[in-house]
Amino acid sequence: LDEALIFEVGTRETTGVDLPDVPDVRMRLGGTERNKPIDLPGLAEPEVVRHFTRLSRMNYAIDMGVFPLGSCTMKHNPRLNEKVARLPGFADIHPLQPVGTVQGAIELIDTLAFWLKTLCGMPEVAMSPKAGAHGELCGMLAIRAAHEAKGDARKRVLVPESAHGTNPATAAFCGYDVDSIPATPQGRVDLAALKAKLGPDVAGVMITNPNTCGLFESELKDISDAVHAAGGYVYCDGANFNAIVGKVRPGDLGVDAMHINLHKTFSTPHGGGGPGSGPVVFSAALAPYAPLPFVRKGDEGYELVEEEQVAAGSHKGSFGRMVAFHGQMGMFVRALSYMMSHGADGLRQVAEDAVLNANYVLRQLEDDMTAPFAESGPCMHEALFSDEWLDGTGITTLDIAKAMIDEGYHPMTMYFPLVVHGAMLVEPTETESKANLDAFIDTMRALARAAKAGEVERFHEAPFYAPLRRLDETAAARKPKLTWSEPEVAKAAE
Amino acid sequence: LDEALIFEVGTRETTGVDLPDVPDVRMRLGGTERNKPIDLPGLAEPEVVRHFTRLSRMNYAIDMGVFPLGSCTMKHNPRLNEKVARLPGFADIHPLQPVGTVQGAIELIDTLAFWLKTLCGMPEVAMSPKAGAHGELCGMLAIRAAHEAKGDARKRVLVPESAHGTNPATAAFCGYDVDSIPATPQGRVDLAALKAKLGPDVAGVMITNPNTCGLFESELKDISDAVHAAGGYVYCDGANFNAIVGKVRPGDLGVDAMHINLHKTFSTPHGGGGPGSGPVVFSAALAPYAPLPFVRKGDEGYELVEEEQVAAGSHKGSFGRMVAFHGQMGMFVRALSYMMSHGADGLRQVAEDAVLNANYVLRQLEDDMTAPFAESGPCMHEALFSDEWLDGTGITTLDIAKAMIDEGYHPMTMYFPLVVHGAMLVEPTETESKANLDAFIDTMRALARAAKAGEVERFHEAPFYAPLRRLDETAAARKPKLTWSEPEVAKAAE
Amino acid sequence: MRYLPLTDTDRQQMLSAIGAADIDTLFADVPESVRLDGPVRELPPHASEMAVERDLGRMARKNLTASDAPFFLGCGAYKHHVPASVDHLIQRGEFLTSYTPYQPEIAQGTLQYLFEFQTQVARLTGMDVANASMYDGSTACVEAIFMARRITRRKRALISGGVHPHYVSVAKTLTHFTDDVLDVHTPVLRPGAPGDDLDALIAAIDEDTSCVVVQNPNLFGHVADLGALASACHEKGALLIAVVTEIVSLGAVRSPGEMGADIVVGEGQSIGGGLNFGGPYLGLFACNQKHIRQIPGRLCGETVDASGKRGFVLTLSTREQHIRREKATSNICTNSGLMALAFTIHMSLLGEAGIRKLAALNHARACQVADRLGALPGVTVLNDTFFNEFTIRLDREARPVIRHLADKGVLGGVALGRLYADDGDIENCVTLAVTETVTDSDIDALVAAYEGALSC
Amino acid sequence: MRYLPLTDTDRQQMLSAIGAADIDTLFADVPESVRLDGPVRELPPHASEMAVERDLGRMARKNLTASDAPFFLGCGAYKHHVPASVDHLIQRGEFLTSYTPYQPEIAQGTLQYLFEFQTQVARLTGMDVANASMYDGSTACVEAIFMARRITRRKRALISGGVHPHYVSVAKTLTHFTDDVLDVHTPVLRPGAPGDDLDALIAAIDEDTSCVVVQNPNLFGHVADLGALASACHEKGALLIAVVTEIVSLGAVRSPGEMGADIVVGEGQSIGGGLNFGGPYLGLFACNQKHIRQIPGRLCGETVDASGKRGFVLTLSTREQHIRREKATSNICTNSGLMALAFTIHMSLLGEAGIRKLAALNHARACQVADRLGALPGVTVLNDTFFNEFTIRLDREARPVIRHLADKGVLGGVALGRLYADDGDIENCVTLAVTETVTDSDIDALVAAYEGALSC
Repeated sequence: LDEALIFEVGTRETTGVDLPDVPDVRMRLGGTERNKPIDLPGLAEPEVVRHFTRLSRMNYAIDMGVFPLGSCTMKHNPRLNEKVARLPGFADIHPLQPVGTVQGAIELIDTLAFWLKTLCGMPEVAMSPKAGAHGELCGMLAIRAAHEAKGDARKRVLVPESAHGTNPATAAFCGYDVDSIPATPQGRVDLAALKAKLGPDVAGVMITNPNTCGLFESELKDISDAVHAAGGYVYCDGANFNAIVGKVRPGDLGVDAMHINLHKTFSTPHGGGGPGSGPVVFSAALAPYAPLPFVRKGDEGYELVEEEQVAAGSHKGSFGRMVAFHGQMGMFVRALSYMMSHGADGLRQVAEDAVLNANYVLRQLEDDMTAPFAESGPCMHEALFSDEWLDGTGITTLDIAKAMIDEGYHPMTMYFPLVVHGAMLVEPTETESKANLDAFIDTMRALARAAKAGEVERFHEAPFYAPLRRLDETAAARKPKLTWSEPEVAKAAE
Repeated sequence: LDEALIFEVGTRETTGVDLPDVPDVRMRLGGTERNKPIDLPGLAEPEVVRHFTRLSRMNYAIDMGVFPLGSCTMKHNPRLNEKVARLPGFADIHPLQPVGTVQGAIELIDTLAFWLKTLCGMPEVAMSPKAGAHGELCGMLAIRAAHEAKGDARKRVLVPESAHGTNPATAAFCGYDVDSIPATPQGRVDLAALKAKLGPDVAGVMITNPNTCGLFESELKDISDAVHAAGGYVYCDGANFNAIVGKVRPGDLGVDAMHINLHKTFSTPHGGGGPGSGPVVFSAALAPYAPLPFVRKGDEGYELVEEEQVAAGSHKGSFGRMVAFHGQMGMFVRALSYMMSHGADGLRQVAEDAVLNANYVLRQLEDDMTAPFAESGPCMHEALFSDEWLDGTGITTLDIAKAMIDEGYHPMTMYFPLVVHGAMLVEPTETESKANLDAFIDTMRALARAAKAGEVERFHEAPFYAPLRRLDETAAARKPKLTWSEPEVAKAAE
Repeated sequence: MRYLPLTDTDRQQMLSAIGAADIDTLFADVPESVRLDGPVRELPPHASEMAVERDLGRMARKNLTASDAPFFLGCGAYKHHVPASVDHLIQRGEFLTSYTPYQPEIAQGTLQYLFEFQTQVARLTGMDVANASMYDGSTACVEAIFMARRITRRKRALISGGVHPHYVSVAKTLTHFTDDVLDVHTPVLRPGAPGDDLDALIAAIDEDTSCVVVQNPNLFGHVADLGALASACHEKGALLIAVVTEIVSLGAVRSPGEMGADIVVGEGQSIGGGLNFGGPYLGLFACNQKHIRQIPGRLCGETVDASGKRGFVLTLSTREQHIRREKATSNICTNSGLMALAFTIHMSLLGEAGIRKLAALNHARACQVADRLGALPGVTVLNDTFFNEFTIRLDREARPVIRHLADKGVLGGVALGRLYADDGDIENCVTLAVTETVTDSDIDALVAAYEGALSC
Repeated sequence: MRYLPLTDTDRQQMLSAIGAADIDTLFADVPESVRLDGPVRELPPHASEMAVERDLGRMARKNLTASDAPFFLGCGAYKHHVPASVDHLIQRGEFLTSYTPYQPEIAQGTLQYLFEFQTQVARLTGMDVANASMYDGSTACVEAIFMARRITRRKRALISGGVHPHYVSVAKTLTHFTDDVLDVHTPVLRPGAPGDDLDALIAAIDEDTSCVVVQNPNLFGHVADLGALASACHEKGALLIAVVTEIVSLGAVRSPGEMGADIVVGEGQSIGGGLNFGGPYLGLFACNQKHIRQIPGRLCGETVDASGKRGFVLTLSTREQHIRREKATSNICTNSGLMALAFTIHMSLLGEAGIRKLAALNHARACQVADRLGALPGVTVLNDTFFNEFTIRLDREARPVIRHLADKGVLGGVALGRLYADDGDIENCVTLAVTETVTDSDIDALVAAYEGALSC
């Protein structure tokens, strides 16, 4: 059943909100009063509840089943975290209240910062970045600020070809030239090639570890040493921190800055595409350049270091402010709740179970699908397949993804990383049971066999059992329709 | 997709709850220690969330669309009510706390009592009954206690044949003989027949008003007068109070006791079959016999009249306690929130809109379906149809109901009231929009025409588009399987 | 009004569509003399969400909540930690705003959890089957007495003095006009085993006895083996009805079924439910297979659909009022569906391992508190055996002490004078419950408060 | 661990299935020298729900919440009443636990509300199109500056002194290493029109100006007609970027689009969102149709599926980093999906009638408070015109006064010294916001508190 748009069912007269009467006062809008309708439809509350309830039922979500979207770490979102994030003491305080009235909130930020620094083995953390890509920007700005402080205007940043698109985009945003580092046939950064590119104009490297091929960069420490020796800094994309949390500390690998996606490793809900949260840990070398605001423990409790304090001489090296206010407080509460629930032992178990689940999937499916790096050692928390096994079938990675929908699964990540042809990146996460994995493996095997057996229609036409059939994305981009407008017929009739 | 039972997927070892370690103490279970497993499966939290999320998606509910179940008043359940019912000050207090620590809770009960008494025009209310049928019992016990107090052991209770099944069941429960009153051809109580049955052994009558044919008992005041003159009392089944709240007060019609389904008229959620809540308002004649506990305003705030106070001489006439503690507090908060939100004006509008919606449906459909009481005047908040229009089609009321499922609707009430053949009782409630009603009417018309056109398969086999096809209720009752047990095969294999 | 979708334009259009001049035309059958001419005057007009929240919030803040104080009350209602996912799931609209599953094709969600619930309750209580829940423990208890009468065709029910006095009151009220005869024993606060009257009950069973009703753990917290009582019942053809008000106890204590009970009723609020000032709660009702056609209330059973797939339906409804009317087994027409759902979810989270650890933790905490309080001058612990609840006798009347503690912000138990209005000895007694939610500092605060109250 | 479903048996079975001796075999690529041999020692072990709730609850209780005090703070974050149904709906698992809608066939729920959101934002701001939201207002603002550079191929952005200082800081930080040149005007607290520098901005526009950034209502609450500024911009080929931090104002004030803005950015937290100590918030971004291929961030567009049914997809992703990498319009990869949902729901509830009444109520309440405060000795109201926020000058430094009020339990506005560290005059000023949540007694308490603080 189709769901009408609110613009097709609401009216300007209807409202689903009751408000007290407006007192009669002398208005002071100075001639800026609205004089035309906004043309916004309203609905009574029952209709609003139904509209969005029915819309929700057209979505797939972790709460419904396995969501093996590689690199996105779609794990269980505990409801405890939702509950504590809604405590009025966190949810109902203003970012500019006098600091004395929000000591508990600042304590929470400081506590979360302590957990993040400890797990990473790094001395400083910037809490304010709003998402992973924003964290990357934060890290790269710190690198650029550090070089600038030394009067050393370097121009190049090295980025492996397997990197997330945000890496080169971020480096470019900071005014750097992006230089690509090739991968070895084993799917890791080519250390020799990297060393060859190092030089006095290289500001740093951006390395994802574990990388997007699902492998641990076993030579990262050597890379770091080489980069440091060349006067550069090491930025680590922490999107895959889930695989190693509690097993190894990035600080011990020579990393200078790394963002942490609280919505991945620490399970704050993705919410259909945000909000995220991307704190960045820093080495001692970069710590002085970290952005505002900052938490500091003073004699009379927690203090916030903001523009005012900087003006007064504190934290002078900071490259400035990345965002209004203090970052994603709502996500901080959820992440800390998640971390406290797991504790040091549980977080280590998270990494172990995530890696075990991914290796289990990889080994069970490598005979039916192509695992290009199967010989490169164990994978971390993602299992990467290429589309080589589909050669000659006329079936693509996209078709496989859509056929998975018919089997009741969210598809894995498609066509990423770019270093593998027709990539399929499967990340089960640690919150899947063995029974779920076995069922998933059975399904994937059956699909692989059906594909090889030439059942093309089942794939080309998929999905059959979704709220909608395959959507025409090309038409959408050709003549973009981004907002609703009244159909011409209806307009004419008025 | 089928959803396995928790017993088929859980294990005894798994748990979705973390608990602190158990301190080492000298146990004091006196030899009653459990020595065999309970055999309860456990699941990790992610699996529990998914299991019940997926189960929920197999249900139809008000939040999804029109739910025209006659006599059940399935109206919008505002989320504000859920929110306030969860305020710790209401949800997290114990029924036996010292009265001084729960003054706000008692104030809430007293405030709700005031609203109910005022809307009904009656001087007393018993708050503790747990549901409508429990309220009926409360009312009939008061009637019996009142007669007993007078030393007048009456034996008969008159009940119209259109009554809810709970009415005769309740009367019988209190030891009364049930005597049925016929209906007039217009669908109302036959006043003359009723008067003829009155006599010194008649304890009272149980009248539903508006009645289950959807009609207002216009002669209720005359009935009351006649019953009172014969020394009896008038019990009113208030299930349909929604149609008249704010328009007429039952007290003004001579009613001595009436239960109010808070989950109908005042919108506390039905929750898949409960909890309900059924406070009972009383006339001055019955007030002295109302059950414990009771709220009283004293010099030092609110007091509770319980067994202790009765022993000390207060409220001596009470027929006793119907339930542990004070009734459905959680429902009281929701109902009061609903009533305060509507206010006196909004509650009156509720009745008017509910009646308008039902009449609109009745008049739009009376040509395509059979409305046996269409000539009896306007209906109240329910529109009643019989199956006469299906004569000769080979299609039944049940078939129509199941075909409605395929159209995305919950069926109306079927085969009730019994006074009409193949009854279909439609109650739209006031929270449906005109657009929803128009769509519903169009659907029902189309179904009616399809039925008359002989499209029998569409009806006999319906539903086609539901989580399950038609279920075999006879088989279920023949060899009842009420609990899960391990399949014999699996057991044997162990 | 935010909940009413009709606009004035809609209303006008609809009235003219049905040929009514105005809305009062539709109320023509309500005699004009009693028809109200406007909103009820004594009540306020409609209010915004903000205003309603503010008003109700003000009332809520006047109460001392169980989480804001060291908290030790029990006697039929218990404070346990309920996982956040439980409340999240029961609020899903598809559960919350659905009706009794009379149309099983679009109610499998409700029906399947009821089937799971029935199985969980049956296993916990050690019985074959359970119903889909009832209003609460007290009403389930009286329904069991009626059921025993129907089965045995005898009228005399023996009720232990250890049964919750509210449950006894309810039974008295509801049997007042029926043929049932209640023989209620007076509670005896025997040192070591308060409320234990098993021997007296055994002695009192006769050929006219339909059932013996005994609570375990009883109101005073005492826990006992019901085996001998069950045998005595069965010897005389009577049924044993066991009442369990603290269902968590079944994680540590042998089930009534294993001890020989014929019907087990209970209050399930401890699992999945909050305190809620006494309601809504969750009546549990379990018995053996042979009596299923005498069970009151709703039952869910397994069946198949037209295509052969497993499914669930309400079943055996020929027992019920909407079919049998005055001949029904009960007038009951509602269960506690949503509380049953909360129970099922919480119990699925706990599982065998969880409920057993939870029970062990409750017992251990209770032992710790009993030891600490028992060491105070002026306090005697009456119980030798208990689960998570025990009774103490003070050297003075208990109610003022409990009120004094409350003034100090400590909710220190239920003074039994609140429940037993007219007994001398019992007025000095307090029953305390100790659950997993109690912290060490709560215990320290409790002990200090009693010490302070008793030293003056 | 309650969130981890693998049992030890599962783990053993899986390890042997993949031929690994133990779990550390799978971590063989992590050099042994850095591999941790056990849980990180400085952190505590796992904790129960109860314990976590207790710990976090303790921190939460240390804060003075906006609902526990008469509350008058604004400056980019506003306390409005959010209907209970909003928070209920956004918590549905299908919304909360879903991902970016890359697979549109199973994400129509998310996509359709984004399409509705884009339409609502476009209409409110008076623009043709809007994107699917950004991190917050401050980051949306700097993205608009970049977009203006891309469109005009000019580098100089003029920034009004009335723009929120945090927004200015963010723009400074993010343009520090790009080619952009920011010309930031210093705020002037002109009596009657604090922060109004429209004339100065008009005078400063030149052939190298990419855009003028102006906030309306501005940080000090002053509201103005931007028409003349827009014309001046367009005459010189520059774009007008309008910033709206209090989106409710658009229910009463003409939209930036009607005034001639080319890009409108804003903070949408007021609709559907709580205060949340500053995040997550909701960045709004709207512009005219002709610039859509330069928009940063995610866009949802209408299309059809293979059977011809209407559907929605993410579109124009060739602008984005996952396709264009270093040539993307922005590195942004996340929106504020859930906050956008809350906005869409709340706005659907309000509708035209609701948002206009809400805005009128805010304005009227603010006028009342301005009149009351203005009557106090030692207080001067600077604004002649405003929406729901205005600035007062005290006869002394404002920060100690605000702290003093907080000690008395009144959150009496934002002392501008908190935002402008180094300005003399501004240190005596306070900006206050007044919304529909303020009661008469809140106003009385505010006035009394100021009176008290200023009389000593």
